[in-house]
Amino acid sequence: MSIQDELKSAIKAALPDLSCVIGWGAGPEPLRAAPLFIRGEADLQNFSAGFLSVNNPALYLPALKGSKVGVVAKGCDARSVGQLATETLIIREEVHVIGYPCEGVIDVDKVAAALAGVCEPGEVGALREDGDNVALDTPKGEVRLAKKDIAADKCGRCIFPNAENADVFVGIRRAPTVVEDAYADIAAFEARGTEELKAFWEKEMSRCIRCYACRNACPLCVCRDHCIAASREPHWIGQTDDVPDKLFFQVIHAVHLSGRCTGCGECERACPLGIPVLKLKRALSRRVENLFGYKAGIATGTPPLLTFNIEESTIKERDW
Amino acid sequence: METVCLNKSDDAFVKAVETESGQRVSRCYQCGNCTAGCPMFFTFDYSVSRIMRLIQAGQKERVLSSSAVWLCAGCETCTQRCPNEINVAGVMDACRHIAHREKKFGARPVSAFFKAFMDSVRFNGRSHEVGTMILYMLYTGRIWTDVELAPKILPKGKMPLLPHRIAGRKEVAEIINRFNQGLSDPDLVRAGLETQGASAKEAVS
Amino acid sequence: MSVLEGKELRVVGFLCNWCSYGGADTAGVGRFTQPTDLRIIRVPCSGRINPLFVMKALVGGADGVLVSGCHPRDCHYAEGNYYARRRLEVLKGLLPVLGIDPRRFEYTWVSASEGQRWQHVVETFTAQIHALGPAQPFAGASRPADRHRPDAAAV
Amino acid sequence: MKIGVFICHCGSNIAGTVDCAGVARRAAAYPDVVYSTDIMYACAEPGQDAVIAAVKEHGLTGVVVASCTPRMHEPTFRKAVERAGLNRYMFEMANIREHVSWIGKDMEANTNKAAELVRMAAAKLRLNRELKPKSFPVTKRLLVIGGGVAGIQAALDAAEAGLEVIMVEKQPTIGGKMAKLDKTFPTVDCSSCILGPRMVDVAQHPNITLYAYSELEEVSGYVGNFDVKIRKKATCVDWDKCTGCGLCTEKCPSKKSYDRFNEGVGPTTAIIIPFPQAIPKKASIERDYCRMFNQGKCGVCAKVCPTGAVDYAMQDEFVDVKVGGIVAATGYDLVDWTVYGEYGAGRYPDVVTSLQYERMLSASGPTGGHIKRPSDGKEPKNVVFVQCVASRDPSVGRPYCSGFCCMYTAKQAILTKDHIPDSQSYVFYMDIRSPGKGYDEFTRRVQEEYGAKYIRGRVSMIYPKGGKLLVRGADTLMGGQVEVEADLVVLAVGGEAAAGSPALAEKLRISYDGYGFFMEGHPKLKPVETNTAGVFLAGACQGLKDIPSSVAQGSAAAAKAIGLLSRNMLDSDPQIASVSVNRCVGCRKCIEVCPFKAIQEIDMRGLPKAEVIETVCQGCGLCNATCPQGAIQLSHFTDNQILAEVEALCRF
Amino acid sequence: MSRIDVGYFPGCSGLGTSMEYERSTRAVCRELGIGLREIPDWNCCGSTPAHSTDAALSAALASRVFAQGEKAGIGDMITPCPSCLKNLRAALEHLEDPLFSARVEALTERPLQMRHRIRSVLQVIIEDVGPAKIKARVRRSLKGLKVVPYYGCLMTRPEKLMRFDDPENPVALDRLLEALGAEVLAFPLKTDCCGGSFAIPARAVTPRLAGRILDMAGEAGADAVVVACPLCQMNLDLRQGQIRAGGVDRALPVPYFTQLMAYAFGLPEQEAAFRKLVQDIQPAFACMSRRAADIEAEEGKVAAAEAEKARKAAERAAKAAEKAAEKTGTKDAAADGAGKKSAAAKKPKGKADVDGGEA
Repeated sequence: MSIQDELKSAIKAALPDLSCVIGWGAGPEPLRAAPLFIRGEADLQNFSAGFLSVNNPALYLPALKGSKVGVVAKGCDARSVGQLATETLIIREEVHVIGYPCEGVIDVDKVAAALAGVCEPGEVGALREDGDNVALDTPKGEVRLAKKDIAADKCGRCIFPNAENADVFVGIRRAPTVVEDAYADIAAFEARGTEELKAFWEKEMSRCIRCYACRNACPLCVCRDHCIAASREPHWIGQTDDVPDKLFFQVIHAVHLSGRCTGCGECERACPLGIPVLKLKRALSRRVENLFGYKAGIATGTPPLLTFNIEESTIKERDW
Repeated sequence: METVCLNKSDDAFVKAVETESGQRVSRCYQCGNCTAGCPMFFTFDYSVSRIMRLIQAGQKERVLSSSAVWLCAGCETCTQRCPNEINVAGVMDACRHIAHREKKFGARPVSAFFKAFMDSVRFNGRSHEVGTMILYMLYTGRIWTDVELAPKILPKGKMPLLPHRIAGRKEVAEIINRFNQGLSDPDLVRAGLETQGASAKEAVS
Repeated sequence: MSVLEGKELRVVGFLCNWCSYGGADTAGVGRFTQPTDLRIIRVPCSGRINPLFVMKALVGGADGVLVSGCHPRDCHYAEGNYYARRRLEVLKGLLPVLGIDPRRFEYTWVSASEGQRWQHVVETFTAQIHALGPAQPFAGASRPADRHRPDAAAV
Repeated sequence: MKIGVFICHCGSNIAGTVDCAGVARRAAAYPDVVYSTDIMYACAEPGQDAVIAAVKEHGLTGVVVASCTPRMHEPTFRKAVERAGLNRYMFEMANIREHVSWIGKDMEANTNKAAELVRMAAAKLRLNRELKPKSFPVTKRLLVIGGGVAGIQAALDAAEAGLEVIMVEKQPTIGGKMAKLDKTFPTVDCSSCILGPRMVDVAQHPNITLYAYSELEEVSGYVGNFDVKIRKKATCVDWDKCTGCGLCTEKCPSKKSYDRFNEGVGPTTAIIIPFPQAIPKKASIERDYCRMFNQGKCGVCAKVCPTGAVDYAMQDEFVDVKVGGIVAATGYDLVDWTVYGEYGAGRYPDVVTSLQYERMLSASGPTGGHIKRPSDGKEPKNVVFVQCVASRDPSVGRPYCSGFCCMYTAKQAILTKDHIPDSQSYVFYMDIRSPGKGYDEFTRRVQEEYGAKYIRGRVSMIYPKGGKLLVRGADTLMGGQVEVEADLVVLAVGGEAAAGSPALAEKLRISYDGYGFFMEGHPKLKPVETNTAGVFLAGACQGLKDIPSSVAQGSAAAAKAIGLLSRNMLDSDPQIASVSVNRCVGCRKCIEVCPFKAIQEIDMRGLPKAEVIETVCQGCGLCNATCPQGAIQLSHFTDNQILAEVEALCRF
Repeated sequence: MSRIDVGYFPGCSGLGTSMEYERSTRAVCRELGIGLREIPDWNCCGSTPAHSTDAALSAALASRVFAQGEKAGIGDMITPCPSCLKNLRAALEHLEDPLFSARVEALTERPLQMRHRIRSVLQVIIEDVGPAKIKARVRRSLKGLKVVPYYGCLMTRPEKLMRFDDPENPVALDRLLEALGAEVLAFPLKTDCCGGSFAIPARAVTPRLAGRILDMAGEAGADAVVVACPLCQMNLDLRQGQIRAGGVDRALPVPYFTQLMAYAFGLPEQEAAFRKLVQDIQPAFACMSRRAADIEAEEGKVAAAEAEKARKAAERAAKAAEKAAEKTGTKDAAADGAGKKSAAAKKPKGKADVDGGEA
């Protein structure tokens, strides 16, 4: 039985006790799947999981608190579920997690780059997964691409491809891409120096259109409709199109996620302008991991910034 | 005893002792614990705590010409028990080192013995006990020193008459010669470091 | 003008009321001379200091930000400084990635009796900021971050 | 808003290095400032009157005073603006003295900085809101922790004033260190004769409830209404039945137990009544030494007890009480002097502590008041006293002077002569500290009339030689080394904060210094208050002190507590957090971090929301910094107010 | 036994007045599996006289020792002499200071590259080998020998530099001597200075300071004063005559701890080198043998009495169990109870068997 079929039967088995199961189905275009809310067996025929299962279904869980729901989870999705549960933003017992071993997900921007000169990604007729490769039907004929070349960046540093702590796990656990996330991307980024980075953000943020897609895609954003970006009491940022205001929103989002971000990368993926906003969050995650050994969504116990030790062995304070 | 004029405190000397020893002599509150535990007290002209007091008062001459700084055995009892955690033995060392540089030898036999020992090391690379004794007798004229011990120890074969000379004895001699030429003088070396730093800066600019 | 051109840089301090603000007072009572760059914002506890205040100051044009609270175990509110320590320590990881020199931000602990320590902290930190020089404001603001805007223009 | 700004000269304190009139001129241009002036002494009566007059004349709705630190005069000026008819929170201070004029000499820089601080204050003031305290009823009951002489004094004074008093004592009897003393200086009167009756008063006072052999388990709540949980440790004897007859202590076969009351001078039994005048005079079992607990069999005390009070299965019990105020009087302990290897580190039996010596001198002590050497029971002739052991000694982390050792050593030297007329005392000292009434005369008497030999110097080493102890010291006045052959050496060991002081301080939420002594509210003006309203200090727990000072402080703490609890209602500080229910998403992060458990979750139309318990909130603002959407705000220090300050500094 | 390999700095006196220390140290280390690699062409470490003259001079000499070690790839070294140890350690510490290290380099013209660590022979034996393993190697127990351990002033001081044992009441040597079987007497002057470094230039010092130590040892009833420092040994042993002129009336042997170890390990006199001592140790050993015989006789009596006691207790228990069984009528219980008791009574004997097997 394929993973696909196994997942379907796992969903089918669980459905009677659940108000719905969140998974993925066909999206607006062949390269994009969309979240699918499965309420009955009939919905199952639209279900598919695999290379296109980009969205993080955990996003919807806090709003569904109070009812029993199922969720089909990749490794990174399961981390979000774990973190939400740790923070009691969801009740873990209410969520039925059906996990499977994720082989990575598509980054459409990379496909676009790979198809440069061939066609726009929107013109692709169909996508067929074929082991480590995909075959794309384009107006100029079939194009075969290696999955690893068009997978999201996060997949290249994935240490938890298998949904951890799933209630049901389907398929065979696969080995992680890397054993440890060394945050090499952040180190390399940081190495560019403050002057260059300042200019980098000035340029990037000048493109921001304040659409808040980054925030809306974040499964761990707790504020939802009460974001301080849109508030006058308190009044943290102005409503201008200026770089400082726009940048400061990213700072707020990053700081709010420090010690909580599981690195699912939905913020960056959702950004219509391709601003690499995940970098800020990963810089803080690296710090939190180094200081407190805390991997959000995997570790249990109080998140590190909501607790303390009287003696902090890892914090080397400045000696004045 | 002379009246001590407290206005005439040699503050540069206080500073020199503090720098050389790395200790703050103002921490001493004259409890006398160092004197109380000092095994060599009975040989001193000034007790240890009094030396500390004299340093506090900047009485350079009296400190440097005292026998006490030469007779300190370095047993560290004072340092160990000082309630203010002053390395008192280190302060005594510093005073002796300054005295040595200023050629003040408050206890002749002691400085002569040190010289004899160092000469033996300079010749051989190691100290040679018989050689050291002979040099000491030569320097002090005390030719009967410990002569009664000779019949006890010589038959034991523990006092070889000839020294063990090491291959690198020239190297050792050079170290001592350079020292005697004053090449390790703190002021000289500090000045050297500073000009070095300055020229390095120049090279950069 | 707000800071003296060529003489001062913009250094913002966030101090808890009970220990560090008192320590700064003690330094004043003791006439411990300090550079004039620092402006102090008084808050009840270092735990009140949202790291975003620090960021607001740095993004808003401060050349340096200094946070000071009660020593660990001495917090007037028992635990506030423990949380502050974690949050501010984590915050340090964000600055270089954003293009802000991390040396522009420090936090420390000064008790109400440590006037001399406060003097030392202010001297050291101010010297550190002067060594870094003025921070260039993030470009692209509609309100020009005019560093020497006369007061008259503010009204 | 109409803001008035007042720049204080503080005589020349500020005006000497700040152009106050210039600052006032600049402040006039700040947003909402309608009136600005400089003033000679803002805090003096004419200054306050000028502020009030300006408020009325110009219709001011907010006031900024730039003067000294708010930690000094904020309350003064708040009262002044209140008298002018404004809410007291419509006021801000700019600290241009401690933070400006006193720390820099550059007039231009100072003036500029002062103007900036005023701008910041005015910017914050624009966002100030009127705040009104709420009043709440007071529980007229006082908790006294510690039954030493300071606690006893506080308890009796408070009880006499009509307050209900709960006293909690860790040991099975009250009396503290004073009960162990034979005599007291400088009168050489009998310690138990003066303390004993007061202990009895505690036991018999209708307003006092005593929990002996008990400890403070938990404290919550706030001034006027503390909730206290007391742990009554299991004594294994039912004190309701125990008559204190002492039969059990006679028959107990475990006769080698450590005698805590007698400082280990001679052994005692496992079931004990600490001493004949103990209050309460009840038996208790020290489990560590009891055969029933160690070997599982014995039961002698249970068999002999005429009232059947012994209960080996007894468990700790808890008592919950509500009190309005707390007096901490937990005293001190002697430093563990065995860190001194050079004094034998406890290996030589004839080197004893002053407190052990006190028990040897006491007629009710284990030697019946005869001074005997612990090693051979012989009467010593040469007794050496060593002062400043673990006092004024930074090397063992005790750099402070314990304050009472000079005096009790003099007393013990006198008593030694009284007990053994042909004895000779030697006292090694560093300085004799005797500033009390009649104290210095006392230290002269011991030398002039009792012939004690005082030697100015520390002792380097003590070691046994030929049945005696050789004491190697210095006489710095003579200028050399000295030795004394001693039969007995008494170490005047210094004091330290009682074991567990930091833990208790954390329960009470009061500060303590680096040595564990509790911090008073102000070293001069608030000597018995703490930074936590309703908690007061008495005796050595605040800093080592002798009996007269401890008693005085006990009375002072009682007076403060009586003053507080004489009121029927108290006002709460309105500078606390409050929740905007519209913004709150019920994520519980504020509840997680609040150090005071002052936030609770409530259900609002099916949605979880945070709610601040106003009387419990201490106003630290940790919740405010934690709430991601800023739904919980600390009044008077809101995000917007602090942001306004940041903007005032950074935008211009 | 796991091998320990370490650099070895013998110190100048090892070639002369303390050759017995040197010889026995090498023998004992060999037996304990401590491989000693002598620093090639080592020189005077710069101890007392050099150190007294100038700290930089002393450190320069020490620096050459370290440099010689470096040449042979040795960073970790040990020395028997506490005075050398203190000096080498002090040099390492002072060299951290840039000005000081520049002063030293002005003399050596040879900067150091490696990180060095230096410990005393005693420290390595007690910390890396330990009393238990030493006890296991004993062939000739020192049972009956009454000794006082004399550490000298420098073995544990200055505390921050030496970082070894208690500075006022060290016990390392006590534990070691106990492991050899000796009876270690309480000795309050363990770390008092003997004045050894001034024996030659200030003659009044030795009779007074060393005299105090020998007096106290004599009073305590010691057969020997056990030392770990060449300077102390020479002062207390060779100069005992000079001291005795000051009042001590009894000859006291002053062996190095390594000599006693060599003896206890059953090594030949050649390696224990007792004949090098000025004060003969043989009378002390004679004393020891007599006392050991007495002790063994006494121990035998006690053991017999205890065995008798245990036998009687077992009998009583068996009888009681029988009675109980009669009362309740369950013979199994009686058998069970008796069985337990007898098993308990047997236990010590079983242990003795094991010990015997090992021996």
